[in-house]
Amino acid sequence: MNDAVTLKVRSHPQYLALIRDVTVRFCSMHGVPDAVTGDLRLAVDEACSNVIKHAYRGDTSRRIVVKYAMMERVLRIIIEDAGERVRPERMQGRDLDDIRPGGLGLHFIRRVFDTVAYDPKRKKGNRLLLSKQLGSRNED
Amino acid sequence: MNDAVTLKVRSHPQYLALIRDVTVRFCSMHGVPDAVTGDLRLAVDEACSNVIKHAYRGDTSRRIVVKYAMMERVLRIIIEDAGERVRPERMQGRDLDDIRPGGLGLHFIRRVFDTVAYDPKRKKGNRLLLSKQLGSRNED
Amino acid sequence: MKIDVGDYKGNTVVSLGGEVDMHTSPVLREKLLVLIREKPRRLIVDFREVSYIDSSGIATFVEGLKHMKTYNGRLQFSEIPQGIMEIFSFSKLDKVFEICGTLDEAVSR
Amino acid sequence: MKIDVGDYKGNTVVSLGGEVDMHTSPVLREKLLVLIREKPRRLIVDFREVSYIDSSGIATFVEGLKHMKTYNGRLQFSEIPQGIMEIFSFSKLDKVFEICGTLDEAVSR
Ligand SMILES: Nc1ncnc2c1ncn2[C@@H]1O[C@H](COP(=O)(O)OP(=O)(O)O)[C@@H](O)[C@H]1O
Ligand SMILES: Nc1ncnc2c1ncn2[C@@H]1O[C@H](COP(=O)(O)OP(=O)(O)O)[C@@H](O)[C@H]1O
Repeated sequence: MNDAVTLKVRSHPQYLALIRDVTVRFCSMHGVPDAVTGDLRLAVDEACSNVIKHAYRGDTSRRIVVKYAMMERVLRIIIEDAGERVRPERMQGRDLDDIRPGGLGLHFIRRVFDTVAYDPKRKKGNRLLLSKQLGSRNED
Repeated sequence: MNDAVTLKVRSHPQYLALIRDVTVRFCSMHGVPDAVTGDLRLAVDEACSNVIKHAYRGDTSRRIVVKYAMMERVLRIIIEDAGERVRPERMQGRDLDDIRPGGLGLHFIRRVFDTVAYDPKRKKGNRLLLSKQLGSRNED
Repeated sequence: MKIDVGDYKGNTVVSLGGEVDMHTSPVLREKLLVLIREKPRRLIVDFREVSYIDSSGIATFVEGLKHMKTYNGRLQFSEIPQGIMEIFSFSKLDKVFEICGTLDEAVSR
Repeated sequence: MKIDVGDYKGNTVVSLGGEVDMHTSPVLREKLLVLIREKPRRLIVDFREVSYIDSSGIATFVEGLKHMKTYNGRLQFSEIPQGIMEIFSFSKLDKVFEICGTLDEAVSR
């Protein structure tokens, strides 16, 4: 990815706040409206939380890599881990009418991103590809 | 570096704000007092500005890598570039009594960090090694 | 994250602040479960100073509510900032939790 | 960064806000030089909303001051937040710029 920001952190929940800060600043640098930025901040946080919980099964000593790029008003965010391969058939949030703890993260991710897909070319671990088409820049 | 955060950005001044955000969050995660965090934010910003201005001579298309680690209350920040080698004899701020634009960055860097040194083992580009001993954690 | 437990007109109020995420929500969970163990008739959580909440924070409240429902206790939320209210609405949880504008609205219900 | 140019009791006031760094200071520089070209007797920069300034921002003001000194103009700073004041003191620039507590203090000097 050209013109990208890359952030590497440990798979510990304390780094989620740092990832959120980078997400927010990257968006504001590129004139993303605040409401959308808020949704993106949540979605990226949820995707990284899922890496810690599911791909790494709570192991906080591993690595998460988050990459950001903006090209022609398409925001691309890539989240890489070296954990257990995702089984796509398990990737499903709960029915929103079935009230119980958990199962909301994927809903938050899919709500804001246009595409949410795992890179099939990735051999080890997972590479989650997220993208969103934005409107024209609201500043400058 | 163990337990590190690594941030890679383009050598464009617009990314300085993002680097500052990461610096501030990393410090607050580790209970660094606000006043010290403010000084560190400025020092890291100045060091990265110098990479853009001097090592890359204003070329905004190159890479800056900033790494953060905290071990036994020693904060280590490493700033890597692939630009022109620093000539140590040139690395000097202006006399503070000689009022003119520029020449303050190194003063801000040396004011807060205990050690400011270039890694002599680096073959290409520069690796600036910054460290600061902190007092015991002021939270938890 | 900040959690202060206080009293408002004879009701327990949890004043929550800052960022509630996977890192901080375990602390919230523990506090809530300790409070709920006393089986309060009503527990009010004031969201005025909450700047961020993710699904782990929401899950914590869903869990708390389930416990309270076993003895017909009420979990009320007051002063929810707009951005957070949208998350609750989207998750269809605005129908599940008792959402109140203000602390006074909560206690008068 | 935010730059508003206004008038206070007949004096030009630049209300600065946000973050002044290597990315934003060129915009500040241009605004300042345009204002200084008019040779104002007094230019007040209000720092109330400035959250951050680095050496490129400071260099911009040193340059502006040099221009103003050629015609004996005065560059005054008001409402400098504490953290920023410390940077000016450390840089020995608190003696070079005219530092005023408030806008009123600036205009009455
Ligand atoms: N990164 C991931 N790796 C593996 N499985 C995942 C990942 N993200 C989500 N899943 C699966 O999708 C399910 C739903 O995810 P989500 O909606 O975030 O809810 P929760 O994480 O609370 O269960 C998870 O329970 C898990 O089985
Ligand atoms: N990263 C760097 N690479 C090469 N030279 C540098 C670097 N940082 C600083 N220098 C040298 O040190 C001098 C003083 O730096 P500084 O105090 O930051 O002031 P300024 O950058 O405004 O000149 C610079 O002018 C430059 O010659």
